[in-house]
Amino acid sequence: MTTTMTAAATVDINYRKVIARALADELATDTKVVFLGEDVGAAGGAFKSTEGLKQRFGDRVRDTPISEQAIIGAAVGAALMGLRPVAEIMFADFAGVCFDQLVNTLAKYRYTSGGQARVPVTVRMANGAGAGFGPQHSQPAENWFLNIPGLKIVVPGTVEDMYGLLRSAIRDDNPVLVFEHKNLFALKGRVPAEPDDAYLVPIGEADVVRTGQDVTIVATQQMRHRALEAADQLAATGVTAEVIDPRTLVPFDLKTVVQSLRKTSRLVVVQEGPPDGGWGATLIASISSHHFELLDAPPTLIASDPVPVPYSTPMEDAWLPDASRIAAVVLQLVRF
Amino acid sequence: MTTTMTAAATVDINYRKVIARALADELATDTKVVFLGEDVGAAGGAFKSTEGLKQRFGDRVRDTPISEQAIIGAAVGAALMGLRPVAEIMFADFAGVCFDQLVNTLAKYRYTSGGQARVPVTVRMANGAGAGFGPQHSQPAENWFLNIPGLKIVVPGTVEDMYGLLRSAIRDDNPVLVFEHKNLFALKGRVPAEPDDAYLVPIGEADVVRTGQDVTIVATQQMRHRALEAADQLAATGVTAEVIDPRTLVPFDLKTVVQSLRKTSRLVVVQEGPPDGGWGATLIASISSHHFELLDAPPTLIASDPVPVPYSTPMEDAWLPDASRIAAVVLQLVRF
Amino acid sequence: MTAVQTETVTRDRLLEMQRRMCEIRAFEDIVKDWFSRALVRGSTHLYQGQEAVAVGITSALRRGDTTTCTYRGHGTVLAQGAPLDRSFGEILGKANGLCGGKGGSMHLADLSVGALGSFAIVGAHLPISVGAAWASQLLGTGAVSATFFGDGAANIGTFHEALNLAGVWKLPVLFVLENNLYGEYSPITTTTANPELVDRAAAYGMPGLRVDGNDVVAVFDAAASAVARGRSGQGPTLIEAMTYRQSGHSRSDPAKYRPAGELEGWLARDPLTVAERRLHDMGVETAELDRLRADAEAKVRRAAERALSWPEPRPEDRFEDLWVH
Amino acid sequence: MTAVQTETVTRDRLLEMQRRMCEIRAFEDIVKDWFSRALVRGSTHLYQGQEAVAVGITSALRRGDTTTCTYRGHGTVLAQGAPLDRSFGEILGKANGLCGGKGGSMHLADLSVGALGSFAIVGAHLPISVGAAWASQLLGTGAVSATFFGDGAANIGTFHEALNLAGVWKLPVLFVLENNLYGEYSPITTTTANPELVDRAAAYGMPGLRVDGNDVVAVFDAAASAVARGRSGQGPTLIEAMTYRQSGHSRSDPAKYRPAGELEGWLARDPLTVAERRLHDMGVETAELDRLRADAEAKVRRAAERALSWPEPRPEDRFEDLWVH
Ligand SMILES: Cc1ncc(C[n+]2csc(CCOP(=O)(O)OP(=O)(O)O)c2C)c(N)n1
Ligand SMILES: Cc1ncc(C[n+]2csc(CCOP(=O)(O)OP(=O)(O)O)c2C)c(N)n1
Ligand SMILES: [Mg+2]
Ligand SMILES: [Mg+2]
Repeated sequence: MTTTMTAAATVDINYRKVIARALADELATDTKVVFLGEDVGAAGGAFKSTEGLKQRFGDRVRDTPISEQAIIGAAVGAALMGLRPVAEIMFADFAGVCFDQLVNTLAKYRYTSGGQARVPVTVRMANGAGAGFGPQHSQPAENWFLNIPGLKIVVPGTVEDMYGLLRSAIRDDNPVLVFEHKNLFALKGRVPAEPDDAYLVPIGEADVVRTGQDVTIVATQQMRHRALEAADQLAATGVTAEVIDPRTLVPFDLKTVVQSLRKTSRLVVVQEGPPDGGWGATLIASISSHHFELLDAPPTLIASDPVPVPYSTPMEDAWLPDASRIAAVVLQLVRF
Repeated sequence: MTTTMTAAATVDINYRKVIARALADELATDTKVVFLGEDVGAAGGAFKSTEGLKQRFGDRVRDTPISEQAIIGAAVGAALMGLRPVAEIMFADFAGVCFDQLVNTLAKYRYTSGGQARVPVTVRMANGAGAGFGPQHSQPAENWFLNIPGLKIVVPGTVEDMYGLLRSAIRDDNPVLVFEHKNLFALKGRVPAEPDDAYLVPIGEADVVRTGQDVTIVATQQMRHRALEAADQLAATGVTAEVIDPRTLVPFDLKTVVQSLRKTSRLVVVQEGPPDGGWGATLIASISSHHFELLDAPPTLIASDPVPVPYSTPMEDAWLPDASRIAAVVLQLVRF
Repeated sequence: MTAVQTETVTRDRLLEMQRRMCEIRAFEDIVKDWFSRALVRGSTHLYQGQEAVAVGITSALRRGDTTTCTYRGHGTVLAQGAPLDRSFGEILGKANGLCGGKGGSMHLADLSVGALGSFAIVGAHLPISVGAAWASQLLGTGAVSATFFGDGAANIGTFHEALNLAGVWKLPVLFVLENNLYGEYSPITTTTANPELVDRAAAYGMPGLRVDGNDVVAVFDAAASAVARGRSGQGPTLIEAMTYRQSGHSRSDPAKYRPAGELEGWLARDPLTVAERRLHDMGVETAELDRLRADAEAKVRRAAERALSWPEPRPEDRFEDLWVH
Repeated sequence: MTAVQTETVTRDRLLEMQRRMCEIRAFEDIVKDWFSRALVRGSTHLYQGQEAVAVGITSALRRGDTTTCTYRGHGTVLAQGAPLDRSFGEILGKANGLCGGKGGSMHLADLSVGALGSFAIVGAHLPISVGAAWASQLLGTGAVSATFFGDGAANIGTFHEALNLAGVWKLPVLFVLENNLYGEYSPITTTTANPELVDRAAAYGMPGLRVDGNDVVAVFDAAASAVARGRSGQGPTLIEAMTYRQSGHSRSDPAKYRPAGELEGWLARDPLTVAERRLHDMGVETAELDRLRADAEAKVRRAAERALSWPEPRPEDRFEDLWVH
């Protein structure tokens, strides 16, 4: 656990509500922070994860029309004038609507201008499958941005990481995409009762969630929790799994994974989303290319199926890798 | 070479002009084929690669406003009514502007409707770097779509493949994205003097461009040609490289690559575009996971740098892998 | 804003419209109940209060014409003739649902009746209907396309691109703007620079008609004139139907943002009541109207029962329906 | 279309404007020559004929105000005060170019003078200027944002979203539509349902001003009134400047699609000539005007020479300027 837990008083809170808490703490810390999106203000957000901010911060929190391209563009423009905008895109799937603004404007502005400006924009999006929202409201869209240099990508999987990473994202001078997993909204955790910088989680640092000897399982968000479940099941058979949550996809903390592999020599990556073009394949390619000699067994990707996210429960459930599938793959690998 | 060359009369033509030829042949073959895009008609295309079509096919070729979202959406709607639309997006970078229509509508329509309809839309886009068009007009955008099930992706690297694959794309009952590499426009080749189905190139079949024993180099479009150059350089040192052009990224002809690796045991993938989230990493992960035992050396990705495409010649040239870099990597690998 | 001539609808025709409206109402009441009982996951968006728009517009269409609509699309798809049971089935995620359970509540589609689908991305479907109309123009079928969307959707880019393209190509499209005063929760004046949405038609070289969206006859009349225009090659029409969403935006919305009395005012002008008043004036007895409503409810209930009894898809069905092989 | 009051510009001020227009003209003539000699790769989009728009608008701005523009943006960025030599340098891809050679002809930017940049994706920059204006409103700086775009860009989604957002938030934005009658090659009537673009302003709750885009004074007057409106919190303005692109769309365009006589008609109303006539009327001698033009040309030529002499970036420079560390 890389988060430094100090002795400060803490409070219980869930993953959904900690979003408003992190936003509030940054809005309070830095008057340059502003926040815009659809129904984020008066209504407190489609998921009620931004409740109370409008009342507390007034004009610095703004409801927008349904105009995702204008939302991202306006955030970039405001950033160029010295603000630190946080933009909400309600569901990550809608990133498609403003993809140009994200990849061609936000990601490239600084580079194209030869470094003349900083573009400290944070884009928050509700991410992922498992809640029955159907093909256009369930995609793990973090995989759409890996090939676009210029965007940091964070994928918090716990309440503490959501709090610490969202605050770090807002403080970062680069564009950061924050993916908030819808299916973790009810997850419980603890954050400091008062804003406390000791709880910031640095962007780019993986978390070794569980230590083990036989295999390294790398997983984020929902899959992190399923990997832990799988590790429990495996423990019963005498196999110990090390579970790593990278927490940030760009920049990726390869060092922590490599360190683990020196011990385990076996890599399993569990990724929500279709296999091709995702961070899982990227990680496996990277390890295979640069650390081939560490591997005693085929590095293995467990991913969703190469089809859209189906609506109906039996199909959607099957689309998402589960703990027993992860455990089965690991058992095969340790016997390789 | 999988293209069957019959004895029919052929004509010389370049990569840019063969586009109009392929379009004309399909427009002539099937009256359901229609074509729309910005300045594609009266002006013959921004790259003059659709000259003459408007004059010959009248209303079936239409100039549109600058409205990429409407272009793709209209193509989908027309396809649902039984037409076979070809839509042009002038530069592949502009796919960002209509990304939602491509990934959320075009790719998913059939699936979401439970298979009620076919959506035979072909989307053509000018692709890639090397011609000094700067960060927003040079991206190899094929890598943006790998994680989106439902889109076939073809990346022709020769005149013959452009002709044969574009025609196959238009005949395919699925959505197909066709990436036309701007830096290959002047490339020469031969196609039949008269429309001839023997020259269709099947989607999903790789081409073994050059046979060799020591290493398998997989590369597309520009990089295919640079890989061949590297193979020439290597031949001088006694190393023989097998060069495979997959030609189609989705579905990917893994079989041909695996067959080659049984012989060479060494894999180098050369990919235009940043390394993360691309087809190169996907291929390496796939081979590492499923054919680990075939590999005698680390499978290696040679890719562009993880930065946008810079404008200025010395920087853009360096951004693109070249033959000597490919040859150097191969030499290291064969000595592994 | 062009004037609309009303009273073109016969008694039988209006009874048929009322029947459809009653079915949609009963359908949505059941869906609402199912959601509150967690029989359906994800989100749902109900159509109570807007029935006159879907029924009025689709009543002016003929076979071969098409529609597209939004996540709030149950009413439109049913109005066009999709079967009640398979529509319920889709919302329940059943194998026998309209889309085999792949789409769900936000994605009802029945191409056999011309319902090209419900789209969950705001504005994404407007260009689809433009494309269908382009095909009609090219193939000379005379078919028109109607596309339904909300006041909030009028601010997204695709709205602009779709209306301009239809306007410049003179395509037979009915742009049906269902102005129910709110986006999800935001009142239109907080998101729209000029809330006179119907006036936007001029920018796209097409007529704009604003109608009482709770009066199925007024909606029908506007649709009929727009359809005639479209079929005769004169191009698209923007119809702004003023109406009201009686439920909240989605399951979780208590709709507290409504000013006091607003809902009540609109309930007094419920589309079913408005139509009943008209039918009354045409001499239809209260008893007949009550029977019509009761019959519709019973029919819908039976369809719901059937759908509930159907099996779920098998997990392996998820691999079907992506590719044409 | 609101009436515009002219003749507010003094002789000195107009001389200064003319000087800038002459510089831009000379700059573009050199760029055109460089392109024809393959000294520059990729594509370029020249501004000859539209100088009065950039100069008229930016002359009404003050320090702290900002602009965004398109790939056809050399004129705007220069008008705002970017150095000639470093602008040339960027187009040549030199290390000392405005953007270190990373952006090129389509991406001139000089934040030190408020030129937030040239954007190569049609329409993408309109929301950027809206955001800059939002910052001005929040921070109370009084700064206004001007965003330049073409007639073709008026049909893309971001245009609609940006104008609506600026309208509903009452932001200090000047939307400067440079109507040069063509997209790349398509005449406006083939792509635009209602070519009276200035009328679109109403849909976004803002005034629309159509001005003679070849008369720098007319442009300035419109800009001045829009700036005053913006600074005083009354919101955005759409200015449609009617003008003409004297070169083809880009290097490779012979512009054959132009009707006979069209170019000649516009050349007779060249913005430099129009301004000269006005200056004449104010009593400025022909000799002084000739000298002004010659001085501008000489200055620009010297800047070009400097830029040509500068070194190219090193290949390894490509790794710089992406991340803030
Ligand atoms: C592109 C996009 N942005 C946001 C949403 C989330 N969303 C769903 S419905 C809705 C409000 C739509 O309002 P309106 O168009 O008036 O339709 P109504 O729901 O009132 O029928 C929003 C913002 C979405 N589905 N798609
Ligand atoms: C989204 C997008 N689509 C298409 C293009 C290609 N393109 C560049 S300029 C242009 C024409 C623009 O016309 P207009 O807005 O009138 O500006 P002008 O070039 O006349 O100044 C087009 C289609 C682009 N750069 N971006
Ligand atoms: Mg609404
Ligand atoms: Mg123009």
